[in-house]
Amino acid sequence: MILIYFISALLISVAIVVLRKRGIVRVLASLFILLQVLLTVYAFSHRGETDLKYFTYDHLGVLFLLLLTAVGTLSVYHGFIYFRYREAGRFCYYHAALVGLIASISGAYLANDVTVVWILVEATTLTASVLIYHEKTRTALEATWKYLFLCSTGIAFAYMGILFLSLSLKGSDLHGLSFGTLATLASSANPLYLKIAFIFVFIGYSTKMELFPMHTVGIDANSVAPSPIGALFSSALVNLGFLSIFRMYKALSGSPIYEWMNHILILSGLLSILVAGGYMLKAKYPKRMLAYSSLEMMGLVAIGIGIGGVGPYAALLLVVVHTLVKSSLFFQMGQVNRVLKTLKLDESGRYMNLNPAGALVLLLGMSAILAVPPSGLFVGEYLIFKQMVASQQWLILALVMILLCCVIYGMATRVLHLLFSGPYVQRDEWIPGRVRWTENIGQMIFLALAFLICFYQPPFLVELIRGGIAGIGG
Amino acid sequence: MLNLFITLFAITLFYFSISERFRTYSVLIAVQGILLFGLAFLELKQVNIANFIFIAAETLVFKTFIVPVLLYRIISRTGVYKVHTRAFPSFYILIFTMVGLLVSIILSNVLHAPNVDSVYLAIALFTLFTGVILIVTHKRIFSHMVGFLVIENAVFMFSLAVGSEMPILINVAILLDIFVSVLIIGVMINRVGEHYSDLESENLTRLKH
Amino acid sequence: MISQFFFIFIAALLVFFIPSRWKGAYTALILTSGILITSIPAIRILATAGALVPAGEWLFSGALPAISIDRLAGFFILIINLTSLTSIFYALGYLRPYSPRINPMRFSIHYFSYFWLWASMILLTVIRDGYAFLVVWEFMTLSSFLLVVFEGDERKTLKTGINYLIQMHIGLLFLMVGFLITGDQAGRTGFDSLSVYFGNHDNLPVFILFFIGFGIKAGFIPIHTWLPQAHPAAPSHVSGLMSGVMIKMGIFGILRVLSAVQSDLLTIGLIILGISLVSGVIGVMMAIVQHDLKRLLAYHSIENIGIIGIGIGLGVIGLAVGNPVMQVLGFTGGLLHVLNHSLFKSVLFFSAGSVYTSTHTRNIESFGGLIKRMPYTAILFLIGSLAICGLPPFNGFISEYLIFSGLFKSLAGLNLYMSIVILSGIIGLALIGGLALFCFTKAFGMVFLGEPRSEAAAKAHEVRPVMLIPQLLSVAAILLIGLAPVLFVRPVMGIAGEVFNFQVPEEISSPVLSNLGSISIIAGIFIALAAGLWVIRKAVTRNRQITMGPTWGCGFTAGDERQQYTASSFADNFAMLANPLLRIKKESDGIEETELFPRQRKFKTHSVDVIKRYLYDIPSDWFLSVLKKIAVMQTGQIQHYILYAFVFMILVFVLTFFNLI
Amino acid sequence: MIQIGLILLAALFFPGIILRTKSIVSGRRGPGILQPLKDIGVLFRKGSVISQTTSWIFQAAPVIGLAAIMTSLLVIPFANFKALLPFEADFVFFAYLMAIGKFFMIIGALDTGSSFEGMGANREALFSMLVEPAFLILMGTFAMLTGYTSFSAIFSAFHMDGNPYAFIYGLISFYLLVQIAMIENSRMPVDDPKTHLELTMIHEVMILDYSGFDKALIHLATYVKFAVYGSLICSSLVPAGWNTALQAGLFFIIQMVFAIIIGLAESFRGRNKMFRNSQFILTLSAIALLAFVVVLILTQKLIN
Repeated sequence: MILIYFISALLISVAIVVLRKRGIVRVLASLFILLQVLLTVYAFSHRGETDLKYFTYDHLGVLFLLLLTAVGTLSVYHGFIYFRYREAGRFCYYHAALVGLIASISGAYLANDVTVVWILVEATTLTASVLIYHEKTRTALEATWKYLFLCSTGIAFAYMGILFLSLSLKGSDLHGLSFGTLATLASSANPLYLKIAFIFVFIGYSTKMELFPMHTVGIDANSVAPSPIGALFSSALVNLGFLSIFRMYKALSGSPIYEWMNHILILSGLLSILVAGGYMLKAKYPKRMLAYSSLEMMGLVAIGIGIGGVGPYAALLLVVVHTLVKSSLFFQMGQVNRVLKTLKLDESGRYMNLNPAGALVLLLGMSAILAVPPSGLFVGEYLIFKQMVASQQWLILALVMILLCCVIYGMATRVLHLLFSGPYVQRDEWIPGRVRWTENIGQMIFLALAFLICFYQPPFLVELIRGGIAGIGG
Repeated sequence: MLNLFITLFAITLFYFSISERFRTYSVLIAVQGILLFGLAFLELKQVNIANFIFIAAETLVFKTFIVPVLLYRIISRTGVYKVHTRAFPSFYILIFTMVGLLVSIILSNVLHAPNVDSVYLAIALFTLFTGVILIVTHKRIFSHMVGFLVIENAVFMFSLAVGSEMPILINVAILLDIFVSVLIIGVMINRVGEHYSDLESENLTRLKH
Repeated sequence: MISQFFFIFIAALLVFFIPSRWKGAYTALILTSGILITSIPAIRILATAGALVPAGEWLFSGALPAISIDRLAGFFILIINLTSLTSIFYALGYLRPYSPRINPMRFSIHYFSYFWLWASMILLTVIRDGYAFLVVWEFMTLSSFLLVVFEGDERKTLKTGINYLIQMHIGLLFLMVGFLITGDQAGRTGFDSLSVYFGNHDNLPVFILFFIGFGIKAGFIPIHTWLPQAHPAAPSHVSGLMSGVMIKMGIFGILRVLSAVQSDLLTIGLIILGISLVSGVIGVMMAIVQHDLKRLLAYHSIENIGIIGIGIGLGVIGLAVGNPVMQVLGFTGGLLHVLNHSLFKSVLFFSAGSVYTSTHTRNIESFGGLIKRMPYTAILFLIGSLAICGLPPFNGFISEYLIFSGLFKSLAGLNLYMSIVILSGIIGLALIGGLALFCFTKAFGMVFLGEPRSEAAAKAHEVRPVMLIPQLLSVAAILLIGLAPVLFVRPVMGIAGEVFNFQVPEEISSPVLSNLGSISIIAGIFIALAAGLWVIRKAVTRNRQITMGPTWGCGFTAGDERQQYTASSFADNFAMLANPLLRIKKESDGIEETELFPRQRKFKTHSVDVIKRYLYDIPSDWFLSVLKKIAVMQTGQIQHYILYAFVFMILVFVLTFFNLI
Repeated sequence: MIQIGLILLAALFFPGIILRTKSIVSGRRGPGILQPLKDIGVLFRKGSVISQTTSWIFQAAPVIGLAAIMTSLLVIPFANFKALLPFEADFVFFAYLMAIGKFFMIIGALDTGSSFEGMGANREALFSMLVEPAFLILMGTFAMLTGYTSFSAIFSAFHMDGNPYAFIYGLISFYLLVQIAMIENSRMPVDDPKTHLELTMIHEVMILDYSGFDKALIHLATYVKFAVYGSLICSSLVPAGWNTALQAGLFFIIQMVFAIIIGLAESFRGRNKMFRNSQFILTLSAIALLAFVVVLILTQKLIN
């Protein structure tokens, strides 16, 4: 199936570039979504099976594939709307790259081999760059350049990590670096090398996960790319970074460096939240603000994993809900842009009057992303705090709580001003754009799901997450 | 022989830190390509022939020829020749590089393991450090790019250390090299060059808050 | 109860699709039915002497959290329902002028939040599971936050709302930690595991966590700072509901936790009593110097929370020293004051809202003479004022009397230290009473009496009956409690006994009830006397010559409304005394010697909430500015970004090398 | 019932005695003892001038003020006659009844919109706020000493003989009650009813606009209030066990002495400066606290 998927995705992508007609591109993109759904269904129903030697439909992969498919579908839909208001010049490149991006992310989710993951992650960098550059402005160019450069450097770092990994395993009979073999061999490997390998991989993939220390370019990319793409970046791509690190973490967790990795994750998570809190208080663009909130959330996820106990479960739950909420917020930002004709916070205001349905999404989304109940993120936060209390990590608990409050303050201030009060800076005459309320339905569904998780976690979700975290710590 | 190549490689790295002109950079990249070929030739004796040709093509054709030529094109196209705006004077860069060397030697000693060649490890780490130092201490994006290429070389060199058992790792590293270098250099030539004639990375600092 | 609740919730969602004109009425309808549904079990539980009634099941994250109505819950449900009912009907009138300005979506959000505020408060009273409690607790915060920012077009309102949200979130975090610490081995948390935990751990630290968490909501000083800001910013029906009921959920929580506490009772009681005294006295002192009518009322909420706290603190000390008189009278007084405050404070906020509706200002200095223009509102406000001052024959007196008598009666039997504590309680309560009187003579006098001080006040007119009638309901309750306290005190005593697990001895309860009987009689006599005198006065003066004339100006005949005493001048002599605590700033420019004909001048006074300034504003500003400095990291320069990664790596190596991680 | 009659009877003569004392001290013959009553009679018959600014509050205030005072008689005991309706902590009720009268007098004054009356109202509000703790601390000490919490029970159990500390306590409480009565009735040294400058008045300036029937009610209320406090003082001085007739005699003597003291004080003392008043009233609370300490000693809580 995965082979058919890759080939078809490639064909569709090429066809889009070749055929160029708007209508045909739409049909092809929709076709791709259908393909994506098929893959997801297939993967879900063939859980545990290995395909093409390097791909396994394991719990984690299926879980993230589900999310990707959901976000991707909506992203394509919003892409159509995005282009309705723009000249169609780059319509085909956009969609070709989008198809490529989604396909490579899907592949990376399912890959069971360190190197294959690595290759596909690099592929996402390349396709993503095209999408970031889409608007062809100077800032877009700047973001693209930085993204490309830093991600490539990061990927080189990650590769160093992989090489260290293989160095540490050198001598044992080893063919390929699948996560499974890693897990079995890690306990006997040289811990020092494992540590170096992990830190390199961690830093390398932190570009994708938007986690400290390489969070910087992801934020630029998120804020510059078109909103539907921003949504995909901040959810699916961030998840990819997370998954890559998490798979490595899980594979190495049987080894003596387990505790050490936990500490690294907590350290990085704390720094992430700290940085995010600082930025949140200064953010001038709503999209950047959302990107910082991803940084904060990923920091929390890292802490969750590092704290152990129920932490990993909570972290995965956070990732799942974050995907839903953050993507819908990014989609909404597209509407904000269209209605207010600006993306500066101090020029925007009174969104509630101009686009009530969208404003509702923004309001609900904000309360969801800030992890105040009844957001599904609250469950995750609650469990993480619970674990901190259980393991008596008072200092971390206090720090995280204080910083989260700052984040809430920064974000709530901005979003609420956008929603209710008038702009700080007066602009020249402008006519507010119009948005059909039906565009919000997808976002509403996402948010409803995110809220639902606070009260009720569907059994299949619980099963996928539990399956995903099974085996941590050996 | 191996040690000679490695020493030469280290010297090119020092040269990076003191050179004043971009053209020197591209020449150094080419030299490193040749040295890497030499290393690969000496190191990978038991690899099958197809793989070896692949490696040879990557090092000799791509690294020593295509990349420096592309760099030259950029230099001539943008008309920027000197490395003069740096965040630090080259004196300090040299000091950093020396510290990098010492640290890598110490590290390789710390990391000493029976199945790993310490010299190899040391020089690979040193290359990595130099690449990072090149990026961190320079403001012009051309230098950043060169720094990145140096990091790539570090990765490649490293992959040689394990490659004899897992050739796929080397091949993947080569793929990274080719795709990313070409892409980055391509973006540099076609897009960034169009917009920013002087290639100052200071121009690329708008995305802040 | 729970299944009907779900239907109501679904029905409430429909408010988004109702035509704009009918949204309010629709919500009122839904809410009324909800109130009926929830009141029935509440009344039943209060009527029967039974303990816990399992009230059905609740869908919640797989496991079903314990839900039960006990009498405390029943009591609070009734309080919530009464004020919610009056408030929603008042809102129908209050919100009407807004409808052209504010779009339907905001109305929908408002009404939906209103519904949720009510629903979450009801749920809070019956939930025993910790996680569910926290979720619903934050529901309450969010919905009330949305209600507060109804007029979010004004930046100030919005800022206030956000401030409220953050502080409440901090409170939530405290509660969360509290619940998490007390969770049992199986990970279950909640009020049931609380008593288990308290059985074999130190009680004080966890209690303090809970006290801070709940106390922020309740508005105890020094964690009160959201309250005086949020109440004025909110629409009046919301202020009434928030001040009347929502902040009591904090008290509710404290009571729930207290009922589980098993040791350290004396310390806890002293803490509660001390903080309550400070809250009461400082709250009312701050109230006196306010210029904003609703902010004045908001500070009075702090004062009244203080009074409630004094009652509870007295009760807890009673538990600690084993003095049943203190237990019974303290808890009963505190609990009854919860009810009383919800009644008179909602009336006061509603009347203040009526005044705002017809004058569009909340500045006390610009009112005056409204009693002639808004006679019914004036009477309602007067009754509210008398009640809040604790004057007989109104309800405020009953609860204050209970607390007072608890203090006085326990004074004889206690040791030295306890006597001093109780005496300070007496002094505090006496001061609070006097200060409240000062404050409300000012408020009522300046708003409703004299001549109008501004154009707006001169043009004021009475509000529509839909805004007055709901208040009548509360006033009726106020009078009923004031005149027939026995009816209410007896059940409340039972509730207190149930919560804190003591039997109310006959020899304590019967004198209290007979005292209250005497009070009703005397109050009746008082009213009869006053009425009689009034009739006599009417009869006598009917034949006398009554001349109307201008107010005596001591010979000065050209007086006008600007020469009236203002609220600031009324408060001035007090402000002088309290200046070290209140930091009142006066701004004016003096008259120069050569200035023969002084030009027009402005005179401004404003007070600073010292606690807020030094305890919150300055440290948090400092902290935020430090945090902002971190944001410099995003320099936009690639070399720095790589550097971060490099530095992080080095940091990790160093830490690893020294075995720090 | 008997005590109400006695108090009302005392109230009739009280103002006259004060007036007479002051006249005699200042070397005049002065009016008859019943002159204030006659004045009230005159006022009752007169018509009145009412400010246009005022509302019903203005007219209701004197009525409620008087009603409050009269109601308070129900809890005042005399000798071993209990009060008509005694109950526990009835002094709290008493204090709040006084307060409701004050509340209405204050807003009645504000109702006129006059700056002078506003000033008086403001002072009245501040001083009565400050005096409240003193009164309640004092009652607290009584409660602590006797173990009872109603006027009737306290005064029937209280006697100041025996222990020297009890005597001290009796003196302090006597002093406090006198001072509180002075303040509550707007007399020296806090207020001077005979002053002629509105700026320096408290009570008088509040009722500036009242005339005719209403003013009569206000005066009446003042007189009764005096007598009420007088009887409290009397109860605190005279042990309840004594002969009733003797008690009645003492009652009148004490009331008369009280009135004469007031008269003398007003003749020989100047009024406090206005801003000193709050300090002066606070001093009463301090003294009350002293009484508390004495009671702590008496009840053997402090020593041993």
